[in-house]
Amino acid sequence: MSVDLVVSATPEQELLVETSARFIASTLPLSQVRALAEAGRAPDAGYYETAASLGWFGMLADERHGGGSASGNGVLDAAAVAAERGAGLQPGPFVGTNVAVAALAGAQPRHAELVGRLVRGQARATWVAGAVAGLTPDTGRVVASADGDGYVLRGSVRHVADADECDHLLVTADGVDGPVQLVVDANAPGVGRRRLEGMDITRRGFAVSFDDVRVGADALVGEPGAGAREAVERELAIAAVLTVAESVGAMHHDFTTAVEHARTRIAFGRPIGSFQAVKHLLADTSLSLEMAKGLVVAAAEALGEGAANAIELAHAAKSFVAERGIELTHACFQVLGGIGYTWEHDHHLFMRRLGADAVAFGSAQWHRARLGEGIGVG
Amino acid sequence: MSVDLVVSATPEQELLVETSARFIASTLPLSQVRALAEAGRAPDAGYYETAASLGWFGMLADERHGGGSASGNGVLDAAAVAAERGAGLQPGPFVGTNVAVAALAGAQPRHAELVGRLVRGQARATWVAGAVAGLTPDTGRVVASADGDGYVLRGSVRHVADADECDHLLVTADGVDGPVQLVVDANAPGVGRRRLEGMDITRRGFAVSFDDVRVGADALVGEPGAGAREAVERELAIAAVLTVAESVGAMHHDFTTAVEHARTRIAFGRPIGSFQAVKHLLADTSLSLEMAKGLVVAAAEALGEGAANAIELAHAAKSFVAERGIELTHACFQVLGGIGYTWEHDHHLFMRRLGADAVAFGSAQWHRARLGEGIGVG
Amino acid sequence: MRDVTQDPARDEGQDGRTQPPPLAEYRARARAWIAENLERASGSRVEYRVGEPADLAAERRLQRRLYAAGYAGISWPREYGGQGLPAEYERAFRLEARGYRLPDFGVVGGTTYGVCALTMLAHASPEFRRRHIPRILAGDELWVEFFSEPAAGSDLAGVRTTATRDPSGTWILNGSKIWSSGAYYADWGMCLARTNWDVPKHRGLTWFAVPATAPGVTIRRIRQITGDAEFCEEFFDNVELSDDDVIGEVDNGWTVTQTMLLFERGGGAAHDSSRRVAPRGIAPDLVELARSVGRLNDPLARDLIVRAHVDDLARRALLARLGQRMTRDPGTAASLASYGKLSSGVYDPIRARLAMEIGGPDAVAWERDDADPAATAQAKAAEAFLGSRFMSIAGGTNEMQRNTIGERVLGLPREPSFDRDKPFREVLQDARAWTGRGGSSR
Amino acid sequence: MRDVTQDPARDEGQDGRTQPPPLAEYRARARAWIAENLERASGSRVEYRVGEPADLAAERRLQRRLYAAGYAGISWPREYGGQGLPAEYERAFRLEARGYRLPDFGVVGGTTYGVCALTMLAHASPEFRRRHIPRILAGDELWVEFFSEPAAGSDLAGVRTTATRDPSGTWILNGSKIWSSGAYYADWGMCLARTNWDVPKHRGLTWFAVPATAPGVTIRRIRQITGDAEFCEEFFDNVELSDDDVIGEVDNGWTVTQTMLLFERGGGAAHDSSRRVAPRGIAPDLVELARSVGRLNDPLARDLIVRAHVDDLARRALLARLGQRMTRDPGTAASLASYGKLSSGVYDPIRARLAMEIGGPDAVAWERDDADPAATAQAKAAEAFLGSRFMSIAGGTNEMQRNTIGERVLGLPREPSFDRDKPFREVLQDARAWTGRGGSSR
Repeated sequence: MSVDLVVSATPEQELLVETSARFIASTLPLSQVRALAEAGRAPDAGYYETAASLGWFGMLADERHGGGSASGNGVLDAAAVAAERGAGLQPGPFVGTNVAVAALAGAQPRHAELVGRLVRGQARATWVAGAVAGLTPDTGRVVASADGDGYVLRGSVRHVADADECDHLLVTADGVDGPVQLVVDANAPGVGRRRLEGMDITRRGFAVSFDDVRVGADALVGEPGAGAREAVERELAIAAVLTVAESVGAMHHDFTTAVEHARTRIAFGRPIGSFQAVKHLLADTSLSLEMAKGLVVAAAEALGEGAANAIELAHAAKSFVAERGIELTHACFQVLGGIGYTWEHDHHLFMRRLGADAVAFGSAQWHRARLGEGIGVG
Repeated sequence: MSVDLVVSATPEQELLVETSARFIASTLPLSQVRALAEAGRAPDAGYYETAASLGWFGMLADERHGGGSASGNGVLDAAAVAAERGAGLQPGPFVGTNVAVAALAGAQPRHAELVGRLVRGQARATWVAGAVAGLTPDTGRVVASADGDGYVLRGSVRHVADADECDHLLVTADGVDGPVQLVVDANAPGVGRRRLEGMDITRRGFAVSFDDVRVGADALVGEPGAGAREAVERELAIAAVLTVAESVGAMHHDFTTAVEHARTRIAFGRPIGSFQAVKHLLADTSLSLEMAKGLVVAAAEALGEGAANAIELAHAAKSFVAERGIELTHACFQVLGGIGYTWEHDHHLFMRRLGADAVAFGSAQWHRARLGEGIGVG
Repeated sequence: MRDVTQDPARDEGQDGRTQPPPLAEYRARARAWIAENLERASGSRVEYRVGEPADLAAERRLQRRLYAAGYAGISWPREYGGQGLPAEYERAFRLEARGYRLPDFGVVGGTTYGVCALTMLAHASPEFRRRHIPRILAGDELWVEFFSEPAAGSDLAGVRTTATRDPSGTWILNGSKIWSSGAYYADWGMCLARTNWDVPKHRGLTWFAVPATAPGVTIRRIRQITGDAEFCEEFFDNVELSDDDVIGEVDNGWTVTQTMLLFERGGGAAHDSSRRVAPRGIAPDLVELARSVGRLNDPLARDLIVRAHVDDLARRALLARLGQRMTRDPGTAASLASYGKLSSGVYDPIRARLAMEIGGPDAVAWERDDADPAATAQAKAAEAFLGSRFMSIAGGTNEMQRNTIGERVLGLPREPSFDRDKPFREVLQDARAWTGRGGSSR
Repeated sequence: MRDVTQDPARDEGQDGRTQPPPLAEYRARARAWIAENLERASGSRVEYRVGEPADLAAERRLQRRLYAAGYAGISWPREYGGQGLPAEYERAFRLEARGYRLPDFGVVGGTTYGVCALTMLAHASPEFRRRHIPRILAGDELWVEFFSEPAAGSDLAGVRTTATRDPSGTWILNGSKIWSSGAYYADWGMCLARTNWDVPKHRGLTWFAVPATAPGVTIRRIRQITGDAEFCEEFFDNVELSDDDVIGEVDNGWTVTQTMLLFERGGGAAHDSSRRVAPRGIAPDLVELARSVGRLNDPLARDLIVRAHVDDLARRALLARLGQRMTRDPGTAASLASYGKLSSGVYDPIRARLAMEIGGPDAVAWERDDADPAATAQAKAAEAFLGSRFMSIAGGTNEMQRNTIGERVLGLPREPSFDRDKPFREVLQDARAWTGRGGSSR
């Protein structure tokens, strides 16, 4: 319950969160995350299998696929887990795999086997979201042309996290009649995964390219066109909400560190937290954090329930948390002072992560622009 | 020297500023400004004649017109006076008359007589800036059609301050070959001046309309087309810079009031200014105010010298001061607490003025957009 | 005055003693009485005009009718004119009365029935209660608080208004109060005065009942920045009071104050525990404003509108979260309420400034035409701008909320205090001679 | 070692006594010497690598050549190896040497010649100066400050590193220091230590000269958030020093510190009194960034770019204004300098965040290709973001600048102090037991 994202959690949710937090603390604590980051390495397979056993990859699939939610609202469950992950800066394609599971589990039965493996942690996937119809941020584009009864993919997309750890890619491409979604073997000929340099060293970013990659008709996820539009919109909302859930976890940890520092650090014969300059900065930051948590929960609840305002709340949450996250990490920096400027202190890992999260799956401005498309309509 | 806008003032500038400040304090102090505002009235003719004798309306005209600057840089002189005016929330068309004087003095010799009367305070003028060629904010539009060897004017412009006090209007209109500037008798048939409701009660706003107003060729100011473009750009810069000079004066006064309150008001056994929450808010506000003053001076100097970056600095100053002015008045409000919420206290007069100044002659966003037109060019 | 034979709150039991009727029975009787005696509500709120007692008369008559029928003070003690019934009877009556016109005393109604009377029931002497509570229930006494002072804003206990007891036992009240809502049409004020200057700040305070019409009392309306004048200030010039007017114990007024503040803050928005963030469209007022100035399709204006809307959603989500936290841990509710208050104090001004940016020049000056929707949207934006710091200041400034959050929620070390352990008289002297030196931390 | 027969700073006068040559004559000699002895500057700054003394050797040789020729310490006393000439001779030499390669000791050069040596000249004993100043001028001793401590950041005088004098007269130094720039290649450190814990904070402090290679001294480079490692931390474990190593008086180190801080802050940007705000185009780095991500025509991105540019202009205008205010009233210069510092501390982070918004996802991850200008623009934005709070913290936090502006410029009442009038030992004890109660204001 360290991040306390879901205040009115069900007992099942509490158990999920507690076991997840314990797993993180014992398996991949911050010191280990830092070691992996500095070595540029990913967690090992065992990490994912244990995580899967806790339910991390099954919350957005039904029981038929070996999944199931703890509370009846799988998105909220996933957000609660994501928050704990964020507090521990956990690496790996948690968001990507969950988006893929949600998309595949709701699609053709032929994907059931793959969903099962993803849910069990035996495979990992991520989402390669090409820009389609203004539904996704423009970080590249994949075109799917008809090829026999299958497709051939051409193009590339930047900013795909952890792509080298994934066995499968859920690719959103531009087809003749609108968006097409296809599941692609990450090791298929023509698939390129080029590591990018990045600010967030706890996540590894890639540009994923498709150089005449051929896939059969059985790679299709859902139906192209209008059906895919709606699916893509929902996938983006899930990705955005799980990302901000990770963000508020990271915010929570960074903030807690700063508060503890303010409580104990002494200057001018006083603990620095007794100065209003520090106290009020932290109080304002705490307000932002509480608002951010509240909005993430509202968006996750709505999305899990299929509420009419779910997409709106997802956009709102992503844009709000992106900006408040960066402000928070600046505020914590100011409270920490010089030690926050050292590589040795963990603060910069959170600063890097929150900077990167702010633009993952759409920046604050992009999400506001999407939300603003509803202005003056109807 | 109350606002201390021009730190390295010449002795002549110091004298101008001192006599102006003394004139304001003795003739139209805040209590009188308030009384006029509540009655909806304008200052009397004597106010303008004395002001003129101090040089208020002659700084942008040369000696041939009875004008002349104190320091050699008339715009800087005018800005210094404007700052004192702003500190005392002086009403009346100071900015408008100076813009008109600058425009007319640089134009055809036939306007010399009118310039002389404006400089001597025997007449007053203001600028009715119709939207032309993106050079002016779009608050209405006047079209000038050829009519014999003269023009006929049609259209209307909102947000013309103090129009009812003016004998003459400098009208910027859209002509066949680009902008046309004409000087129009404010009492001519077809000229309408409709009072608007407004937030700033110390300035009276009008919509000025032209209903088939005919003027002769001798009404022309400068040359239509390219010449007028440049003239309009300079007029807008003068209007913007004198407005922000008035704004920093108002900011200075509001700020000084808040600092004095923080020094003397006692709560919890301490003067409230000893609390960091108050002290640091005022320190940040002071930084903004110093930056604002610096930028206003830089813009006024450049404009008076005809420097290459004068227009750029005018846009910068207007957009910076607009936003900092509103922030400042909010900060002062917070320091003043409840008394700032009363009609009786002068604070709200400054809040109203700074809110209105922020958008007069172009909002912060508008000026940034104009400045941004240079991006990626050349 | 009250017709006891038809007391709706008591039936005669088999043992001859009266007892409350069953809730359903009570509710049925209330429904019947309401249908027969009350008018359907028309929706418009009464506005009380200064010096227009006629505005109040109808409301007082209505209150008296409720009282006479036994529907005033339903959960208050019978001894003081109430009905002594459990809270659910009160709620039942409210539910039945929905849609009917009940007495509307404006802001003073809330203060009288929601704060002052409840505080008296908790702290005043039985004689005091017998004298005032029935008259309150009958609509004969409307009460306000004479609490804040010009020289004591955030520092609530820094009261300087003074009451001195002369040898004859008469209390002489001098000083002034401010920010009393609606005092211009109230009958009485509960006034906090310093009765001992030689003890620490919180100790030498006493609450008094002061008639609004007593000799030496002057009440003036304060015109606000927005032009409204809901608040008042009061001046006390040798006002004579008696021991009977003391509420609670002499010099123990801070205990009474704490009760009062609890009632006052009890109904705050932060207690809204609705879990759902309801969709209401994107900031309709700002969309209307943007439309009125022709900026509906300007990407910069749209960005600002959505920014405000997102903040609105986050504020509502905050209230839902706070409600859940308060429910889980009621002991923290008072501290957590500071988040709700601070969010208004911080985001109201931001929103008002976003509106001004969206509206541009047309939001600072507009046509004098009340029927013009554009002018209305623009005037509203300007008024919101002027009034936007109300919640940053009133009822505890942003700074006070930040202190509460910092110290009571986050557990940060306290601000040093300079007014707790010495006579208030010295506190003021020392503050005037402030140098900041020589503090000690314990 | 120095050839006095060709001393450029002294001619033999008619009375047989030496005297400085006329300025023009001096300048001509310097020009000739420079042309013959110095190389044209190539522009690249030397980077000092840890454990690579070879990097320094060439610079030391160059410094020695200047010293031997009488062009080191031109305005410093002859007694300590300088030339004892007026400041304009020094300026004349600098002007003539423009475009030539002078010794570059990196950040340590500034500390050695601009701070430490000047402080020694002001406060150290004649013996100390004779021992060290000539070696400094000859390039044999590079000095840094061992001043900040891990537990004393903003609280400069809250030093806990301790020097104790044992009966034999040896000082034993224990503790640690941090944020010393370039200490990893310095020869000596000026170290502030507490020599008396039983007097108030500012009184029991003493400065010592500590050889970087003394037994018990450990110097470690600190890796910064941006990956650079210019700063160091030092650990002192029973380091033995003698009375000869004391700079200034024992227990009177704060007086020395004040001199030192003056030198340290003297060269600040705020002293730039150029009146004109020069046009340099609109935020070229941000325009380049926007171009690299294809947002050059996006109105939202353009608004952000111009916002940053306007702030840049306002910052430059502030420095011009401050310069004028300092010139008018030099006594306020030290306080006014806080505005310049605060403007960096406040606006650097704002600018860095604007850049991140402009750059979007491409500013947090980019191609691994140093030759790609897009990748360079993006990487720079990310690095600026990470480093953007440097000026908010280093050399006096934003909070310290706000205190200075509030108290010394605006005349606001002081913060209460809890560490001035009691032994430092008690200050730390009391702070740990902080409750905030019982402060007094005078």
